Amino acid sequence: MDEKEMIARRVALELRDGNLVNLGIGLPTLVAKYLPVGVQVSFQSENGIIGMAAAPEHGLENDTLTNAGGGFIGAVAGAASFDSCMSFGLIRGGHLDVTVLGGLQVDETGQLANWMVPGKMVPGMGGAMDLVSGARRVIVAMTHTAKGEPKILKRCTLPLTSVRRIDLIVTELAVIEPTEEGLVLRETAPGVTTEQVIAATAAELIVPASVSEMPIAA
Amino acid sequence: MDEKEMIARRVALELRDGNLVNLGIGLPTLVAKYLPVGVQVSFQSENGIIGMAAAPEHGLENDTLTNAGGGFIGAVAGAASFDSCMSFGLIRGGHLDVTVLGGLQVDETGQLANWMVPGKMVPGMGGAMDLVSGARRVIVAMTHTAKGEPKILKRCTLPLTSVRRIDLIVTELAVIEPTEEGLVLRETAPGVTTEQVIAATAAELIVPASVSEMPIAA
Amino acid sequence: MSKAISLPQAVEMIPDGATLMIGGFMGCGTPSRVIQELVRQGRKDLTVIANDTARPGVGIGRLIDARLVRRLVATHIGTNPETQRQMIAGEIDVELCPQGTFAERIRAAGFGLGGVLTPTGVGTSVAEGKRTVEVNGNTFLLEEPIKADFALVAAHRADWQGNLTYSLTARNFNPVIAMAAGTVIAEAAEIVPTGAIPPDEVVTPHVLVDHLVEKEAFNG
Amino acid sequence: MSKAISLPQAVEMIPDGATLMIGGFMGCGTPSRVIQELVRQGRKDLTVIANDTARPGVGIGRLIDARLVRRLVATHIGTNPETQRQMIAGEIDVELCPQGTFAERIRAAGFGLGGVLTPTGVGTSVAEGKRTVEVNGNTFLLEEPIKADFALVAAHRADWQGNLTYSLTARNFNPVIAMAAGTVIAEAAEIVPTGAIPPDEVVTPHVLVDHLVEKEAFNG
Repeated sequence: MDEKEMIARRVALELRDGNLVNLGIGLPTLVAKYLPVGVQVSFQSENGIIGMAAAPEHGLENDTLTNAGGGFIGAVAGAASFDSCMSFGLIRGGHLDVTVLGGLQVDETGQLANWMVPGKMVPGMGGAMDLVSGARRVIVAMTHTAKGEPKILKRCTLPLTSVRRIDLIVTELAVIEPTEEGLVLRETAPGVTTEQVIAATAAELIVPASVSEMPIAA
Repeated sequence: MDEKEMIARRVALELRDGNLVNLGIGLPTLVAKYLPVGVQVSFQSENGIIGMAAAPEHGLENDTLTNAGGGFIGAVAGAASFDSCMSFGLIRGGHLDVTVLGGLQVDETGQLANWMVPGKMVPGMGGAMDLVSGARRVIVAMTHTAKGEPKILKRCTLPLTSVRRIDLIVTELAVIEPTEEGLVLRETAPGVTTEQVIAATAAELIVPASVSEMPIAA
Repeated sequence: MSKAISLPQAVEMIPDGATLMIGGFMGCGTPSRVIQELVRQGRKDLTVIANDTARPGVGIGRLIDARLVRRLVATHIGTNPETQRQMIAGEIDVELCPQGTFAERIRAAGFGLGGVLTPTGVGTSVAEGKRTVEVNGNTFLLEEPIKADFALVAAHRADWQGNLTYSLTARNFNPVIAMAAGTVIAEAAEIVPTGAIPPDEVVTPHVLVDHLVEKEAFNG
Repeated sequence: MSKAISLPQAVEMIPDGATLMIGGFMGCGTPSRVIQELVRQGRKDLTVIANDTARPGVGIGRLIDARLVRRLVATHIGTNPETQRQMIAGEIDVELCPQGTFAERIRAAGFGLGGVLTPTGVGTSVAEGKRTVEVNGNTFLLEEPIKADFALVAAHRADWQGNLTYSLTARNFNPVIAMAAGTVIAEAAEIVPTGAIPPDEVVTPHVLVDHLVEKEAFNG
């Protein structure tokens, strides 16, 4: 199991039956594959659909049924399509239960930076700022470090996506919950010690008396 | 021809081919009957339809096809239905070409009062304030006086519907255009003199060198 | 995964004193079975947020007739003399709001916006006590969002999951109130299997609907 | 009363330097025939207001490839390296805007509202130079309306009069841009007789559409 799969399997356990969920492009998209049995969620794609499903087999794609990355998707029975104002009304208005996004940096206050690296990568924020500001629960799914450098920092150095405190960070090493008091280490991955997590993290971690082992969806 | 019919016939001449038109309940509704030949307009009902038509014969009414007064209506081929946000987006956003409304008072600045008489009649403004603020052209269709008292005044004494200057007043005596300079008498009804109009009006009227006779739709 | 519950169950969820948004325009598109059941169960001290109160005996007029409404936010009450009587007698508080502003205030709540900047009402009695904001030389009223505990929605078709469609002018305020309430209860003329409504025809996506009122059985 | 005109005629109405809103999301729901004709006619110095520029060779990416765009208001350009190259080289001005804010700013222009009060972007670089407004203890950014000279809309079905429907995720920004432009030009996959689209299925009412692009003839 590679790092990304492990992260996706852990995030999948955060989804609850009946949730409306938006998965970012890339790693977060993998989460859909590991939904626990008995948990039915609806996936929103912010370009205008609830009820997104995996792409159909080649030859059955529909030019007018795509995800936010422009890739072909399918739709479940009971899907609903709508325009961009409605799509972001659902997001901003608190109707989206969970968004899972990638991250470049998260800091001690739980603030996320994930949309630009000044002078280097200026892709635009797309829907990320609305998703982080509006979703009921924001889960950041990312590798713990990038090229050996910590991504969980005292203070983000990259431009923020939102000043809102995100709800959970899931990496291949740990599950960390940003709280009013700071970043609380909730779980460590199988075989990973608290010390290893602390060493890979540039922010202060609050380590409670009991830190569980990270469960992984089947 | 009674007063109301005459007013409606004159207002009908203000409508242009292709216009989107909203007619208020009461006198304004009559306008639809006198559209000149060759002029096709679309009627909006602010409760959510473009393409309103006369009510069907008894027994063919549809419970879900009504006007803003709750009465049954019909729909033309090519009608479109929508929710209240869209309906007022069309009105407020400048997409409605003409609204024809009744009036209680209009004053020298062209401001209209037509929604309440404090202590006496407090029905609520319904859509009137949005219609007067948002329509490209606001035509007030009303009798020139009420129980012998002028309705065109120096200053409205009743609460205003909007501070926007309305575009035209059509009564059974005259057609008056509110302008930056004041109320300009444009037309007098057949057999009515300028002096008669002035006598029935409590606001100052600007009387140009030529005042035409009011044309009346067939 | 059906959201259907019985009519009495649906209405039992609504406590005395609740704030209700109710769809409809002069009774057209008003959830009449839910209204009747509110009357039957005698739910009182309600705050009703709705375009109008129709007429005595019709639509929301029935709640007025039964004196269940304590406070009303509406755009027009001129068609219901009983509402006006109760207002003048001080039995009901009425807040009147321009219709386009009313729709946008509900939308602002449901869409997570801080308020509405509208030209409607500027300089009139509607503007009293409200802030104005200048944008590019024009003046707009700042109108605040309105939300509710419950939205009572009348739909044309529902699927078991709660996707809703509406018919003609019965659509009116129903889609927007379904965005702006803690709990959404929908009554539909017809309930069809999930998948029977094409995605492009769904106006209110199922995620917004908490409960569907079961149909009355006529056969089967 | 048909609004159909030929593709070249439709595009000839658009002058150099025009401000265009263009529907679509990564090319899905983008009016590709109109885009191609803009390239063929070599219309230049355009301001484009659109969610993205797709990829080189796709959708709005073709206008970028042909260097016809002088200014761009978008939410995301990360999928088009040529847009980024032109931006870094100073050949194109780019204003980036959060996607939900972008949709509401266009809507505000089309719906006659003074602006948008959104929580999105508060405290971030997006807020620089913008006013904030406090409502009930929460802070919102005041984002101004955006309008255009032309909206280029891609529809699924049109009737001769200009009523429009959309298909699935090709709907996206098309309905809202049709509200916010001086002239609306629509390209549809299919044009049907007036009356063939049920009123409840119409998403963009015909009064908003100025011109329909004639279909290419394959038979008949």
